[in-house]
Amino acid sequence: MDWFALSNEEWTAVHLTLRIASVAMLASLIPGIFVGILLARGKFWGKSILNGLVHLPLILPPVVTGFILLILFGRRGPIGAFLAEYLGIVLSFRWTGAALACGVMGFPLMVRSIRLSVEAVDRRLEDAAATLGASPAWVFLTVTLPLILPGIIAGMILSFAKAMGEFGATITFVSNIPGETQTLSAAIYTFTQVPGGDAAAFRLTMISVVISMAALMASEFMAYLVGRRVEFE
Amino acid sequence: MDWFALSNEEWTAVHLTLRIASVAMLASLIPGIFVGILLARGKFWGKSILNGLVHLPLILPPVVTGFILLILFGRRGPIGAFLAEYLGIVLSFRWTGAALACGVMGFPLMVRSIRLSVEAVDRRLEDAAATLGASPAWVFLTVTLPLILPGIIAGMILSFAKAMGEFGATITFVSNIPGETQTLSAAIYTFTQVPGGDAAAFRLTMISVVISMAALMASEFMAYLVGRRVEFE
Amino acid sequence: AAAWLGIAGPVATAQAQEKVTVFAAASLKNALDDIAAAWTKESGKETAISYAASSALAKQIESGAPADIFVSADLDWMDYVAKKNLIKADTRKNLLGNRIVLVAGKDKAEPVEIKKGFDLAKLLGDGRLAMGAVDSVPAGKYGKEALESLGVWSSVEKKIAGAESVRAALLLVSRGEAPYGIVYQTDAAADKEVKIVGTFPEDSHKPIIYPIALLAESKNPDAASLLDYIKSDKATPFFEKQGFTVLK
Amino acid sequence: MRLQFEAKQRLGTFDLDVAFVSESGVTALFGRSGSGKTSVIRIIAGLARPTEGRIVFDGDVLLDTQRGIFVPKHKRRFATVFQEGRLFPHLSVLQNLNYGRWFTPKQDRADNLAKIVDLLGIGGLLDRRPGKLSGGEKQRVAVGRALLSSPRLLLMDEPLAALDDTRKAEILPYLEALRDEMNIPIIYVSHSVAEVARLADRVIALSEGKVAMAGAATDILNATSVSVAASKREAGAVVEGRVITYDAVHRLATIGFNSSRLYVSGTEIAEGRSVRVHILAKDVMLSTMRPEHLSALNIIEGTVEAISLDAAGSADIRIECDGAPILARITQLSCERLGLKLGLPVYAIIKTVALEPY
Amino acid sequence: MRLQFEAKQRLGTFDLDVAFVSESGVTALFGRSGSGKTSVIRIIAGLARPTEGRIVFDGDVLLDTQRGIFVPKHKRRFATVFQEGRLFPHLSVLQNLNYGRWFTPKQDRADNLAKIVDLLGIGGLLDRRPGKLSGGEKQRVAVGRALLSSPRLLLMDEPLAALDDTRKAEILPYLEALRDEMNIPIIYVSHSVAEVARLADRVIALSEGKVAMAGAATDILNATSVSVAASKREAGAVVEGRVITYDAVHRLATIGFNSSRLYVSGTEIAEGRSVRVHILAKDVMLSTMRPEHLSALNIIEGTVEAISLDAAGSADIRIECDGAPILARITQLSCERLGLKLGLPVYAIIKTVALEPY
Ligand SMILES: Nc1ncnc2c1ncn2[C@@H]1O[C@H](COP(=O)(O)OP(=O)(O)OP(=O)(O)O)[C@@H](O)[C@H]1O
Ligand SMILES: Nc1ncnc2c1ncn2[C@@H]1O[C@H](COP(=O)(O)OP(=O)(O)OP(=O)(O)O)[C@@H](O)[C@H]1O
Ligand SMILES: [Mg+2]
Ligand SMILES: [Mg+2]
Repeated sequence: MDWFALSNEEWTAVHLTLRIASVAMLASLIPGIFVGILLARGKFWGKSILNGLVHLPLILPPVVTGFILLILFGRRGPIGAFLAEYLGIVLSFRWTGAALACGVMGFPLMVRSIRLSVEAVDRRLEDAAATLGASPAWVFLTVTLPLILPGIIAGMILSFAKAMGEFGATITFVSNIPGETQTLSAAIYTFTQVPGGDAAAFRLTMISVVISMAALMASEFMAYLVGRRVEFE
Repeated sequence: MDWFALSNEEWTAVHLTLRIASVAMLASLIPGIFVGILLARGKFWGKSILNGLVHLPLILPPVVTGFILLILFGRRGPIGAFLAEYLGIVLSFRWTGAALACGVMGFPLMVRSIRLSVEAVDRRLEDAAATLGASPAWVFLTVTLPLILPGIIAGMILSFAKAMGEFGATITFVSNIPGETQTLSAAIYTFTQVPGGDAAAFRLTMISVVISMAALMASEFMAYLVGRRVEFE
Repeated sequence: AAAWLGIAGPVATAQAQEKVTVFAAASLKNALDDIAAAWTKESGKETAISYAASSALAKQIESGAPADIFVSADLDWMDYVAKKNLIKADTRKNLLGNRIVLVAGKDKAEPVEIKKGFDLAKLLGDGRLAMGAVDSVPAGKYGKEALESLGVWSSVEKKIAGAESVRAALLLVSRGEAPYGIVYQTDAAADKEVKIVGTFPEDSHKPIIYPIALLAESKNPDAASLLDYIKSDKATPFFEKQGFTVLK
Repeated sequence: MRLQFEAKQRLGTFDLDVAFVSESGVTALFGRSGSGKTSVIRIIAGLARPTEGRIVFDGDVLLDTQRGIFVPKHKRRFATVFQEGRLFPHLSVLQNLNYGRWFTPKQDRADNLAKIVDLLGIGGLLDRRPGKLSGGEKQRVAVGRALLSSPRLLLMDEPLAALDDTRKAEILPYLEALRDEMNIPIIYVSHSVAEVARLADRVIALSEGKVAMAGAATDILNATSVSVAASKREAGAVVEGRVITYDAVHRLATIGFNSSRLYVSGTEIAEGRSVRVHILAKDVMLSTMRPEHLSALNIIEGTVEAISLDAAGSADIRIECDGAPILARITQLSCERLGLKLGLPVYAIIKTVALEPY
Repeated sequence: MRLQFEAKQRLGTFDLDVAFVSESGVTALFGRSGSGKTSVIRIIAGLARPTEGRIVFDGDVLLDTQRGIFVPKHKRRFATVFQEGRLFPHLSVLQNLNYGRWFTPKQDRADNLAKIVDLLGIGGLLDRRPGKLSGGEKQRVAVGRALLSSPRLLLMDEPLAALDDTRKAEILPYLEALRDEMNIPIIYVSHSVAEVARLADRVIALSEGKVAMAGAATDILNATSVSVAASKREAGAVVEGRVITYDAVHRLATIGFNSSRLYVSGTEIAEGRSVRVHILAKDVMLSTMRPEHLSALNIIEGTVEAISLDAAGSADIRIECDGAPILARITQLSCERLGLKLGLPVYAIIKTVALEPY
């Protein structure tokens, strides 16, 4: 069936989407783990502010999030200008900016999953590790991290899935430039905006679904492997 | 400051948003728990299909989800027609439809949280309850449910927050009718679409953020109460 | 696998410098894609067209988007960027015109005479009138203005279903959710599930205009050539094929 | 009451193949760590499903893999005290204790909360959550929770392991009373021969997933080779008799078995009651002459019936005393010095206080 | 080695206020369930921070609330065997065992994995995950994990509670060797007097969060009132002596303390080694005449030094034998019959095999 034979442009969009979703997921992993643990364990002033901040992309309409990103990370935005000037990182209208937008949108989902897992960790095991000489960093790497792996995997897949579906913030932040910032979602959106675009939109939707399902199944399999290893004592 | 004094229309939108978000959250609670447990514990054919289906609203651009809802639950849609004819439930252009859209969009988030919590439950406690004579239903109510409460609360707050920010699927499914389906998000979106609407959009955004923060803090407090009770043995 | 993940080897950045970047309202996609293809064929130069809501595009331009040409779906957003001196004022042109029409599901497509005080409320019965959101979507704004000038707005105000875009409004009609809708002629013509039952008089609303302009920050030498091409007669058939009126 | 058990199961490299019948009273499951005791308990409780097996309790078929019968765990009403506590972390101690009562039909509900709370010494903990209890306190609550659920059968997996002897000594009589008065059968896993000897009517010794020995407690504990299960230190003879008199002044009970008399001190025992006395081999001395001026009250005449020497320098002498066997463990040096040989008449000397009636 | 401990802490309604000093060797923490043993262990390990306190280990100040010093748990290198196992569920048994080694400086790493695995009988389990172990197996792995981490101090909270006697008897000598050869001090919580008597150099008896008694093991176990901590069944005297000869044929060791001799059977003991023997009061018989033709080898002359009667009908007689005290528990009836009174010369008869050198 050449119904599924992708055009060059579509290939580019698929490619780009995969790249953006993966980068968004991977880049938010470390901060996600950090913030998840901070929220689960930390007791500090401003914790509820941090918590609110993390949830913001969920609460705000994506377009607003996109505008905020544009204002902050745009070429003329305070952070954007700083990054461009001192680090040479330009986010606006680049795929990296799309990844940032997707990462930000998926961040609350990632953090929640990790936080739930951290809260479920039996801290007595961490104590046991410490009495055997493991420093906090090692305890984290050898005990906490393996035990929260299911939550991390869940958070990653949520973040990835969200990145696949996200377009509101992305299109607002970095526009919809084919080959640079046009993800599958944005392409689908564009097709829904013109007469006769439905068939193409449906086709792209199917492609997006197939990719996401594959990712989902991979994640389930990973979680299964992890789960088989971490059984209750 | 009368900057924060809400106009009548805005009051209506706030009201409506609260109603829609709460109903969406509460209505998806039972199915969310059910599906969460099914995915965590069940071993059945088609599990990955169910899993994929649940994640679909995350993967698809919201507009597409809105279209699908319209096609299924619209006046002429198979489910919509059935509901209207036999149960007298009309969703299109009603706030109930908006709640459905928000519920669907938040469903994957709710299910993931609950599922993670279910997976972390020590099944030996359930066994212990059963040997004391508790039937599976009672085991669920008296042991499993209290133990997964943190996940349920997390899922509820994610679903609520998502409902606060959702408008893509909602506006596509039930349009943007002030007083009936126009949520805060939709109103904010509208303002961002007109030159000079930024101030108004910002004002509504702040209102939305304040409401969500209140909900967030309430949920944190609930989780704290629950957590204080469920400590590790 | 690392290659496509890696920061190295971005798909388009290298060529993007040379590509002419157009920011255009989403509803122009069909026509502009065709025109761009034709121009590429003729000149051998590449284009990249970003379709989104005019509002988003305008704000992106404001924040320094690397675009060369802006085509807005209404005058308001073009004025917005113009006021900020972001366009080359002399290149601005009202490119296209459009009409708004009343559509109905094809099963009850009785022609309606649209004149002052026509009884739209009665036609709707307890159904709703689907149109772009009247405050934000351009087609909605024009529709509201037309209904006001025809003196029927107050009778249907409560029955409006404001959609997120013209396409969504059209979908509501074609799915039978709403009996009637107000959409652009261009969109209505392409949907076989709906019929145009009347066209709004041109004087009932401000003219519907898609303005185009070269952006002030555009450095791409080919941009002017593309702009000229779009303005030229060569582009006309593509626009007309989609139902636009090309303004001279 | 009659529990018929038969099951085969494979766990990793471990093969379980156990069959036994247990009549009313206490059945002790005995065996070294890893011998399959917990696995058996789990199968009886319905927590594990063996590949092949059959469990019949009082005529009810609870499991029959051939006929595909499997009564689910909550319908068996076999309360279990688990090796690891398993208290509900979200419930207070009182709620944990009452948990089983919610699911007991009203008429079956025993009204003994106060008594059990008192017995287990957990009165001060009722409002606390399990997370704030000490190890032994948790175990006591777990025992209480099982006792209060009015079970048809009690499965106890090392219930007293983490408790001090004083507390144990308080709880054990209650378990005995449960066995005798309430007629609740108990399957009891323990490593302590003393506990087992005191409570058990039947002993089943497991070894590597198989039944190594099974029988009445007296028989099994008398077998010289209990070392399969117990250490040699606890080898001995169990004698059954009846209380003839009880001297309240000296708190001494006289127990008659066949025509001999045994003096047992300490606890007040009703006259006429039948008791079991566990005489550890290492507590028995032998003399070839009737000893005089000795503090030991129990001097029993008998003849040497068997002598077995071991590599560690000690000799196990089996003495036939008026129909009852008594086992004495002495050094081989003493054995030589006394010139013990089969058929020789000897006096077994047992310190009164060394005896504890079980 | 010297551990100086002093801490006050309030847990709910429970007040802990404990201070002791422990020199090298094994210090036993003794006390009923809920008396605060685990709380003390937690404070030493650095898992809990008392409101007031000071811990000094070999001159290192680990905790001083007044000066705000608190050395974090992982820097103390005090390996702990917890009451509830706490194996890492995501690691295999082997990885659990090796866990502590990863964090031990190379030069400190003991190379005794094979030996410990063998001793604990967990060779067959190395690839398994803790979820698939029996209760006793988990506990053994936990012991192994602590032993292998080359700690500066071992904290053991009822490490052998879930183990059968045979296994216990195999592990105890190893702990003794650890104490004697490796010079690793041990703080040992146990409910079993036998275990404590065997291992401990010092005993600290806790009662309701306070130190009820503290001192050398011999002194504490000789105190007639050990019933605070131990049951009366285990009261007795601990005697220290030196092995004079070992008779390999009869496997009998002769132990001299002061001018008396004790015969102890069983284990091979090197001549000249100093040993401690725990003589349980209930294993001692008295006679007013030197007995003859008796299997008991140990007949020690002495004089009655104290007589204490209890309500349960038994009498504890303290006998001065050549400088060492021996405790005998006999019935009050025997006491009357023999006419025991202070100063009367008597013979204490102790069965050889009843003695176990500790
Ligand atoms: N978090 C807590 N809150 C309130 N009370 C506590 C808490 N933790 C322990 N306790 C109480 O402190 C006392 C001492 O506890 P600890 O665990 O030290 O006892 P233990 O001597 O180890 O007893 P066991 O032999 O039963 O393990 C107990 O009575 C216990 O109920
Ligand atoms: N899931 C499992 N997979 C593989 N082997 C298992 C599993 N569960 C138990 N075993 C093994 O089965 C044997 C019996 O285990 P079980 O728990 O019945 O022993 P136990 O007699 O209760 O021992 P303990 O006194 O140590 O509690 C053990 O050797 C154990 O390692
Ligand atoms: Mg077990
Ligand atoms: Mg404890």
